Amino acid sequence: MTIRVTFWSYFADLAGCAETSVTLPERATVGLLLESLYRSHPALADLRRSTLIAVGVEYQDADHVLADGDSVSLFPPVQGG
Amino acid sequence: MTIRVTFWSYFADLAGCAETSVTLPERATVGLLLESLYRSHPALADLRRSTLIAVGVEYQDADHVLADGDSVSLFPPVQGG
Amino acid sequence: MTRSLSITVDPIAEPALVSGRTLSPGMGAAVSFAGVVRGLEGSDPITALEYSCFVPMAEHQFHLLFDRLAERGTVESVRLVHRIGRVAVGEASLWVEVVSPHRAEAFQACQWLIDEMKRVVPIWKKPLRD
Amino acid sequence: MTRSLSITVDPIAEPALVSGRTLSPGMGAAVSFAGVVRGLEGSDPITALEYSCFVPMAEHQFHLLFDRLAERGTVESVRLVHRIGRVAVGEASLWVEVVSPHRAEAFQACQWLIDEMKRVVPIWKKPLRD
Repeated sequence: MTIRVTFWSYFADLAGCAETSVTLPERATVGLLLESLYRSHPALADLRRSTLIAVGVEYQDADHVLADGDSVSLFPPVQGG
Repeated sequence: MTIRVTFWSYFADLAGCAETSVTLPERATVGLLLESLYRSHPALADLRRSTLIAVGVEYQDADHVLADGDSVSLFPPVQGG
Repeated sequence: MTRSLSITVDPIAEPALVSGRTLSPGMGAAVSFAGVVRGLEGSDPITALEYSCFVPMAEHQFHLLFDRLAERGTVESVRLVHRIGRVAVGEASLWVEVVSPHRAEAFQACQWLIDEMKRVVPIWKKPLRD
Repeated sequence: MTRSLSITVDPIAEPALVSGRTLSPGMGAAVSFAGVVRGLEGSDPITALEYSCFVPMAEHQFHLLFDRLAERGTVESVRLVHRIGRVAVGEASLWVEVVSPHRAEAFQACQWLIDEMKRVVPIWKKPLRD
Protein backbone atom coordinates (compact mmCIF):
# COMPACT_ATOMS: atom_id res chain seq x y z
CA MET A 1 0.00 0.00 0.00
CA THR A 2 1.06 3.61 -0.52
CA ILE A 3 1.29 6.15 2.27
CA ARG A 4 1.67 9.82 1.54
CA VAL A 5 3.96 11.61 4.02
CA THR A 6 4.12 15.38 4.63
CA PHE A 7 6.93 17.10 6.51
CA TRP A 8 6.06 20.37 8.29
CA SER A 9 8.15 23.33 9.43
CA TYR A 10 11.91 22.69 9.44
CA PHE A 11 11.34 18.96 9.00
CA ALA A 12 10.80 19.76 5.30
CA ASP A 13 14.28 21.31 5.17
CA LEU A 14 15.80 18.33 6.95
CA ALA A 15 13.99 15.86 4.70
CA GLY A 16 14.89 17.85 1.59
CA CYS A 17 11.24 17.79 0.50
CA ALA A 18 7.81 18.72 1.85
CA GLU A 19 6.15 15.49 0.71
CA THR A 20 7.03 11.94 -0.21
CA SER A 21 5.32 8.60 -0.69
CA VAL A 22 6.28 5.31 0.91
CA THR A 23 5.20 1.82 -0.16
CA LEU A 24 4.59 -0.51 2.76
CA PRO A 25 3.07 -3.95 3.31
CA GLU A 26 -0.65 -4.05 4.24
CA ARG A 27 -1.39 -3.31 7.91
CA ALA A 28 2.01 -1.75 8.43
CA THR A 29 2.27 0.41 11.55
CA VAL A 30 3.43 3.98 11.94
CA GLY A 31 6.58 2.49 13.50
CA LEU A 32 7.39 0.60 10.29
CA LEU A 33 6.78 3.76 8.24
CA LEU A 34 9.19 5.65 10.49
CA GLU A 35 11.90 2.98 10.10
CA SER A 36 11.59 3.34 6.34
CA LEU A 37 11.63 7.15 6.50
CA TYR A 38 14.64 7.26 8.83
CA ARG A 39 16.61 5.12 6.36
CA SER A 40 15.75 7.39 3.42
CA HIS A 41 15.95 10.66 5.41
CA PRO A 42 18.56 10.08 8.13
CA ALA A 43 18.58 13.75 9.25
CA LEU A 44 15.08 13.18 10.67
CA ALA A 45 16.19 10.20 12.74
CA ASP A 46 18.19 12.44 15.09
CA LEU A 47 14.98 14.25 16.07
CA ARG A 48 12.85 11.15 16.55
CA ARG A 49 12.35 11.78 20.27
CA SER A 50 10.74 15.16 19.65
CA THR A 51 8.86 14.19 16.47
CA LEU A 52 5.08 14.47 16.44
CA ILE A 53 3.12 12.18 14.14
CA ALA A 54 -0.39 12.60 12.79
CA VAL A 55 -2.46 10.35 10.57
CA GLY A 56 -4.93 12.61 8.84
CA VAL A 57 -5.71 15.22 11.50
CA GLU A 58 -5.25 13.00 14.57
CA TYR A 59 -2.12 12.38 16.59
CA GLN A 60 -1.00 8.74 16.53
CA ASP A 61 1.87 6.77 17.97
CA ALA A 62 4.12 4.05 16.57
CA ASP A 63 1.62 1.24 17.23
CA HIS A 64 -1.06 2.74 15.01
CA VAL A 65 -1.94 0.53 12.03
CA LEU A 66 -2.01 2.34 8.69
CA ALA A 67 -4.44 1.88 5.81
CA ASP A 68 -3.88 2.36 2.10
CA GLY A 69 -4.24 6.01 1.15
CA ASP A 70 -3.49 7.35 4.62
CA SER A 71 -1.80 10.74 4.85
CA VAL A 72 0.84 10.90 7.54
CA SER A 73 2.39 14.12 8.86
CA LEU A 74 5.70 14.45 10.69
CA PHE A 75 6.55 17.64 12.47
CA PRO A 76 8.58 19.19 15.27
CA PRO A 77 7.04 20.48 18.51
CA VAL A 78 4.37 23.04 17.75
CA GLN A 79 4.90 26.75 18.49
CA GLY A 80 1.63 28.57 18.03
CA GLY A 81 0.73 31.81 19.77
CA MET B 1 -10.51 68.07 69.01
CA THR B 2 -13.11 67.49 66.32
CA ILE B 3 -13.11 64.49 64.04
CA ARG B 4 -15.32 64.35 60.97
CA VAL B 5 -16.74 60.87 60.30
CA THR B 6 -18.19 59.66 57.01
CA PHE B 7 -20.26 56.48 56.64
CA TRP B 8 -20.17 54.76 53.26
CA SER B 9 -22.54 52.37 51.52
CA TYR B 10 -25.20 50.85 53.79
CA PHE B 11 -23.36 52.10 56.86
CA ALA B 12 -24.96 55.47 56.09
CA ASP B 13 -28.41 53.84 56.30
CA LEU B 14 -27.51 52.10 59.55
CA ALA B 15 -26.08 55.29 61.04
CA GLY B 16 -29.04 57.34 59.84
CA CYS B 17 -26.67 59.87 58.29
CA ALA B 18 -23.78 60.02 55.87
CA GLU B 19 -21.59 62.24 58.02
CA THR B 20 -21.21 63.28 61.63
CA SER B 21 -18.66 64.99 63.86
CA VAL B 22 -17.27 63.69 67.12
CA THR B 23 -15.44 65.69 69.76
CA LEU B 24 -12.65 63.73 71.40
CA PRO B 25 -9.73 64.46 73.73
CA GLU B 26 -6.38 65.25 72.10
CA ARG B 27 -4.43 62.18 70.91
CA ALA B 28 -7.52 60.00 71.05
CA THR B 29 -7.22 56.76 69.08
CA VAL B 30 -9.47 55.33 66.41
CA GLY B 31 -10.59 52.85 69.07
CA LEU B 32 -11.85 55.66 71.28
CA LEU B 33 -13.68 57.21 68.34
CA LEU B 34 -15.35 53.87 67.63
CA GLU B 35 -16.49 53.52 71.26
CA SER B 36 -18.12 56.92 70.96
CA LEU B 37 -19.71 56.13 67.61
CA TYR B 38 -21.04 52.76 68.75
CA ARG B 39 -22.78 54.45 71.68
CA SER B 40 -24.43 57.06 69.43
CA HIS B 41 -25.08 54.67 66.50
CA PRO B 42 -25.63 51.23 68.05
CA ALA B 43 -26.69 49.62 64.74
CA LEU B 44 -23.07 49.94 63.59
CA ALA B 45 -21.73 48.12 66.64
CA ASP B 46 -23.17 44.81 65.44
CA LEU B 47 -20.99 45.02 62.32
CA ARG B 48 -17.78 46.02 64.08
CA ARG B 49 -15.98 42.84 63.09
CA SER B 50 -16.43 43.51 59.38
CA THR B 51 -15.99 47.29 59.56
CA LEU B 52 -13.17 48.90 57.60
CA ILE B 53 -11.71 52.16 58.88
CA ALA B 54 -9.76 54.79 57.00
CA VAL B 55 -8.21 58.02 58.18
CA GLY B 56 -8.00 60.25 55.15
CA VAL B 57 -7.30 57.79 52.31
CA GLU B 58 -5.30 55.24 54.33
CA TYR B 59 -6.58 52.20 56.20
CA GLN B 60 -5.93 52.36 59.92
CA ASP B 61 -6.68 50.18 62.90
CA ALA B 62 -7.93 50.92 66.42
CA ASP B 63 -4.48 51.86 67.75
CA HIS B 64 -4.03 54.73 65.34
CA VAL B 65 -3.75 58.12 67.04
CA LEU B 66 -6.01 60.81 65.59
CA ALA B 67 -5.22 64.48 65.04
CA ASP B 68 -7.53 67.47 65.08
CA GLY B 69 -9.23 67.86 61.70
CA ASP B 70 -8.83 64.23 60.66
CA SER B 71 -11.49 62.74 58.42
CA VAL B 72 -12.39 59.20 59.34
CA SER B 73 -14.38 56.84 57.12
CA LEU B 74 -16.26 53.75 58.22
CA PHE B 75 -17.49 51.28 55.67
CA PRO B 76 -18.45 47.68 55.07
CA PRO B 77 -16.31 45.25 53.03
CA VAL B 78 -15.66 46.65 49.59
CA GLN B 79 -17.31 45.15 46.50
CA GLY B 80 -15.76 46.67 43.43
CA GLY B 81 -15.66 44.95 40.05
CA MET C 1 5.45 51.06 34.31
CA THR C 2 2.83 53.27 32.70
CA ARG C 3 -0.53 53.41 34.46
CA SER C 4 -3.91 54.72 33.53
CA LEU C 5 -6.81 54.89 35.96
CA SER C 6 -10.32 56.11 35.36
CA ILE C 7 -13.22 56.05 37.81
CA THR C 8 -16.11 57.30 35.77
CA VAL C 9 -19.87 57.36 35.37
CA ASP C 10 -19.53 56.98 31.60
CA PRO C 11 -19.97 53.65 29.82
CA ILE C 12 -16.70 51.79 29.31
CA ALA C 13 -15.69 52.06 25.65
CA GLU C 14 -13.75 48.82 25.33
CA PRO C 15 -13.06 48.95 21.58
CA ALA C 16 -11.61 52.45 21.92
CA LEU C 17 -9.50 51.33 24.88
CA VAL C 18 -8.17 48.40 22.87
CA SER C 19 -7.42 50.72 19.94
CA GLY C 20 -5.48 52.97 22.26
CA ARG C 21 -3.08 50.28 23.43
CA THR C 22 0.60 51.00 22.88
CA LEU C 23 3.28 48.35 23.18
CA SER C 24 7.04 48.62 23.20
CA PRO C 25 8.92 46.05 21.07
CA GLY C 26 9.73 43.83 24.07
CA MET C 27 6.09 43.22 24.95
CA GLY C 28 4.42 39.96 24.00
CA ALA C 29 1.24 39.70 26.04
CA ALA C 30 -1.81 41.87 26.71
CA VAL C 31 -4.41 40.37 29.05
CA SER C 32 -7.66 42.20 29.53
CA PHE C 33 -10.66 41.58 31.70
CA ALA C 34 -14.16 42.98 31.39
CA GLY C 35 -16.42 42.54 34.38
CA VAL C 36 -20.05 42.71 33.32
CA VAL C 37 -23.17 43.14 35.47
CA ARG C 38 -25.06 39.86 35.64
CA GLY C 39 -28.84 39.61 35.54
CA LEU C 40 -28.94 37.72 38.81
CA GLU C 41 -27.63 38.82 42.19
CA GLY C 42 -27.62 35.56 44.11
CA SER C 43 -30.85 34.02 42.79
CA ASP C 44 -32.81 37.29 42.41
CA PRO C 45 -33.19 38.99 39.03
CA ILE C 46 -31.88 42.55 38.93
CA THR C 47 -31.88 45.26 36.29
CA ALA C 48 -28.71 47.13 37.27
CA LEU C 49 -26.13 47.67 39.95
CA GLU C 50 -25.61 51.06 41.55
CA TYR C 51 -21.91 51.52 42.34
CA SER C 52 -20.83 54.03 44.95
CA CYS C 53 -17.24 55.02 45.55
CA PHE C 54 -15.11 57.01 48.00
CA VAL C 55 -13.23 58.43 45.04
CA PRO C 56 -10.09 60.02 46.54
CA MET C 57 -9.39 56.93 48.63
CA ALA C 58 -10.20 54.59 45.73
CA GLU C 59 -7.71 56.44 43.53
CA HIS C 60 -5.07 56.31 46.27
CA GLN C 61 -5.62 52.62 46.92
CA PHE C 62 -5.53 51.79 43.20
CA HIS C 63 -2.22 53.61 42.93
CA LEU C 64 -0.81 51.70 45.91
CA LEU C 65 -1.71 48.49 44.04
CA PHE C 66 -0.13 49.85 40.84
CA ASP C 67 3.00 50.64 42.88
CA ARG C 68 3.18 47.02 43.95
CA LEU C 69 2.77 45.86 40.34
CA ALA C 70 5.51 48.26 39.28
CA GLU C 71 7.87 46.77 41.88
CA ARG C 72 7.65 43.42 40.12
CA GLY C 73 9.45 44.90 37.14
CA THR C 74 7.60 42.61 34.73
CA VAL C 75 4.58 44.77 33.89
CA GLU C 76 5.00 47.47 31.23
CA SER C 77 1.54 48.95 31.42
CA VAL C 78 -1.63 48.72 33.45
CA ARG C 79 -4.89 50.39 32.52
CA LEU C 80 -8.00 50.21 34.66
CA VAL C 81 -11.45 51.72 34.27
CA HIS C 82 -14.09 51.32 36.96
CA ARG C 83 -17.53 52.60 36.15
CA ILE C 84 -19.62 53.94 39.04
CA GLY C 85 -23.22 55.04 39.31
CA ARG C 86 -25.90 52.95 37.65
CA VAL C 87 -24.59 50.12 35.46
CA ALA C 88 -27.26 48.08 33.65
CA VAL C 89 -27.21 44.30 33.30
CA GLY C 90 -24.96 43.35 30.40
CA GLU C 91 -22.80 46.48 30.70
CA ALA C 92 -19.22 46.46 31.92
CA SER C 93 -18.48 47.88 35.36
CA LEU C 94 -14.75 47.11 35.23
CA TRP C 95 -12.10 46.88 32.56
CA VAL C 96 -8.49 46.00 33.30
CA GLU C 97 -5.58 45.49 30.95
CA VAL C 98 -2.06 44.37 31.81
CA VAL C 99 0.78 44.33 29.29
CA SER C 100 3.89 42.25 29.97
CA PRO C 101 6.67 40.58 28.02
CA HIS C 102 5.19 37.12 28.69
CA ARG C 103 1.69 35.84 29.14
CA ALA C 104 2.04 34.10 32.52
CA GLU C 105 3.05 37.40 34.15
CA ALA C 106 0.24 39.29 32.46
CA PHE C 107 -2.42 36.78 33.50
CA GLN C 108 -1.12 36.63 37.05
CA ALA C 109 -0.83 40.41 37.44
CA CYS C 110 -4.31 41.02 36.01
CA GLN C 111 -5.90 38.54 38.39
CA TRP C 112 -3.89 39.80 41.34
CA LEU C 113 -4.97 43.37 40.67
CA ILE C 114 -8.66 42.42 40.56
CA ASP C 115 -8.39 40.27 43.70
CA GLU C 116 -6.65 43.06 45.61
CA MET C 117 -9.08 45.68 44.31
CA LYS C 118 -11.94 43.63 45.76
CA ARG C 119 -10.16 43.66 49.10
CA VAL C 120 -9.05 47.28 49.49
CA VAL C 121 -10.58 49.72 47.00
CA PRO C 122 -13.63 51.47 48.54
CA ILE C 123 -16.32 50.78 45.97
CA TRP C 124 -19.68 49.25 46.83
CA LYS C 125 -22.62 48.03 44.83
CA LYS C 126 -26.35 47.91 45.43
CA PRO C 127 -28.71 45.78 43.31
CA LEU C 128 -31.51 47.69 41.56
CA ARG C 129 -34.76 46.00 40.55
CA ASP C 130 -36.70 48.88 38.98
CA MET D 1 -20.99 26.91 24.30
CA THR D 2 -20.58 29.10 21.25
CA ARG D 3 -17.24 28.96 19.49
CA SER D 4 -15.57 30.99 16.84
CA LEU D 5 -12.28 30.05 15.21
CA SER D 6 -10.33 31.88 12.57
CA ILE D 7 -6.92 30.96 11.18
CA THR D 8 -6.13 33.82 8.87
CA VAL D 9 -3.39 35.76 7.11
CA ASP D 10 -5.23 39.02 7.82
CA PRO D 11 -4.27 41.34 10.68
CA ILE D 12 -6.26 40.69 13.84
CA ALA D 13 -8.83 43.47 14.27
CA GLU D 14 -9.10 43.47 18.05
CA PRO D 15 -11.39 46.48 18.46
CA ALA D 16 -13.88 44.99 15.99
CA LEU D 17 -13.70 41.64 17.78
CA VAL D 18 -14.41 43.34 21.10
CA SER D 19 -17.32 45.25 19.54
CA GLY D 20 -18.73 41.96 18.30
CA ARG D 21 -18.92 40.34 21.70
CA THR D 22 -22.34 39.13 22.78
CA LEU D 23 -23.17 38.16 26.35
CA SER D 24 -26.20 36.49 27.80
CA PRO D 25 -27.55 38.00 31.07
CA GLY D 26 -25.87 35.35 33.23
CA MET D 27 -22.37 36.23 32.08
CA GLY D 28 -20.12 38.32 34.27
CA ALA D 29 -16.58 37.91 32.94
CA ALA D 30 -14.82 38.27 29.61
CA VAL D 31 -11.09 37.56 29.61
CA SER D 32 -9.11 38.21 26.49
CA PHE D 33 -5.52 37.68 25.54
CA ALA D 34 -3.51 39.21 22.73
CA GLY D 35 -0.19 37.59 21.92
CA VAL D 36 2.08 40.05 20.17
CA VAL D 37 5.31 39.39 18.25
CA ARG D 38 8.27 40.60 20.29
CA GLY D 39 11.27 42.34 18.78
CA LEU D 40 13.67 39.79 20.24
CA GLU D 41 13.70 36.05 19.66
CA GLY D 42 15.95 34.87 22.46
CA SER D 43 18.54 37.68 22.41
CA ASP D 44 18.50 38.30 18.64
CA PRO D 45 16.53 41.20 17.16
CA ILE D 46 13.94 40.14 14.59
CA THR D 47 11.58 42.05 12.32
CA ALA D 48 8.76 39.53 12.06
CA LEU D 49 7.71 35.93 12.61
CA GLU D 50 6.58 33.74 9.75
CA TYR D 51 3.85 31.37 10.98
CA SER D 52 3.13 28.18 9.09
CA CYS D 53 0.17 25.95 9.81
CA PHE D 54 -1.22 22.53 8.88
CA VAL D 55 -4.65 24.14 8.64
CA PRO D 56 -7.11 21.19 8.58
CA MET D 57 -5.38 19.54 11.52
CA ALA D 58 -5.06 22.84 13.39
CA GLU D 59 -8.79 23.45 13.01
CA HIS D 60 -9.55 19.91 14.17
CA GLN D 61 -7.24 20.17 17.19
CA PHE D 62 -8.65 23.57 18.16
CA HIS D 63 -12.14 22.10 18.06
CA LEU D 64 -11.07 19.16 20.24
CA LEU D 65 -9.85 21.73 22.79
CA PHE D 66 -13.11 23.68 22.47
CA ASP D 67 -14.98 20.39 23.09
CA ARG D 68 -13.09 19.97 26.33
CA LEU D 69 -13.90 23.53 27.37
CA ALA D 70 -17.57 22.92 26.56
CA GLU D 71 -17.57 19.84 28.79
CA ARG D 72 -16.78 22.03 31.78
CA GLY D 73 -20.18 23.67 31.43
CA THR D 74 -18.85 26.99 32.77
CA VAL D 75 -17.80 28.68 29.53
CA GLU D 76 -20.47 30.43 27.46
CA SER D 77 -18.32 31.49 24.57
CA VAL D 78 -14.83 31.08 23.21
CA ARG D 79 -13.42 33.02 20.29
CA LEU D 80 -9.93 32.49 18.92
CA VAL D 81 -8.07 34.08 16.03
CA HIS D 82 -4.61 32.88 15.03
CA ARG D 83 -2.84 34.83 12.38
CA ILE D 84 -0.48 32.94 10.06
CA GLY D 85 2.02 34.04 7.42
CA ARG D 86 4.22 37.02 8.16
CA VAL D 87 3.42 38.87 11.39
CA ALA D 88 5.56 41.95 12.09
CA VAL D 89 6.98 42.87 15.49
CA GLY D 90 4.30 44.64 17.53
CA GLU D 91 1.42 42.94 15.71
CA ALA D 92 -0.81 40.32 17.30
CA SER D 93 -0.45 36.72 16.19
CA LEU D 94 -3.08 35.38 18.57
CA TRP D 95 -6.27 36.66 20.14
CA VAL D 96 -8.37 34.59 22.52
CA GLU D 97 -11.50 35.53 24.43
CA VAL D 98 -13.37 33.44 26.97
CA VAL D 99 -16.72 34.47 28.45
CA SER D 100 -17.95 32.86 31.66
CA PRO D 101 -20.28 33.68 34.52
CA HIS D 102 -17.35 34.28 36.89
CA ARG D 103 -13.86 35.59 36.41
CA ALA D 104 -11.84 32.73 37.92
CA GLU D 105 -13.32 30.31 35.37
CA ALA D 106 -12.71 32.70 32.49
CA PHE D 107 -9.08 33.33 33.44
CA GLN D 108 -8.41 29.64 33.98
CA ALA D 109 -10.08 28.56 30.73
CA CYS D 110 -8.29 31.20 28.67
CA GLN D 111 -4.88 30.19 30.03
CA TRP D 112 -5.66 26.49 29.66
CA LEU D 113 -6.64 26.97 26.03
CA ILE D 114 -3.41 28.80 25.21
CA ASP D 115 -1.27 26.24 27.05
CA GLU D 116 -2.95 23.34 25.27
CA MET D 117 -2.76 25.10 21.91
CA LYS D 118 1.00 25.36 22.35
CA ARG D 119 1.11 21.62 22.94
CA VAL D 120 -1.11 20.22 20.21
CA VAL D 121 -2.10 22.68 17.48
CA PRO D 122 0.22 22.33 14.45
CA ILE D 123 1.46 25.88 13.98
CA TRP D 124 5.14 26.79 13.75
CA LYS D 125 7.05 30.04 13.61
CA LYS D 126 10.26 31.12 11.98
CA PRO D 127 12.08 34.36 12.90
CA LEU D 128 12.64 36.80 10.03
CA ARG D 129 15.43 39.37 10.10
CA ASP D 130 15.00 41.09 6.74
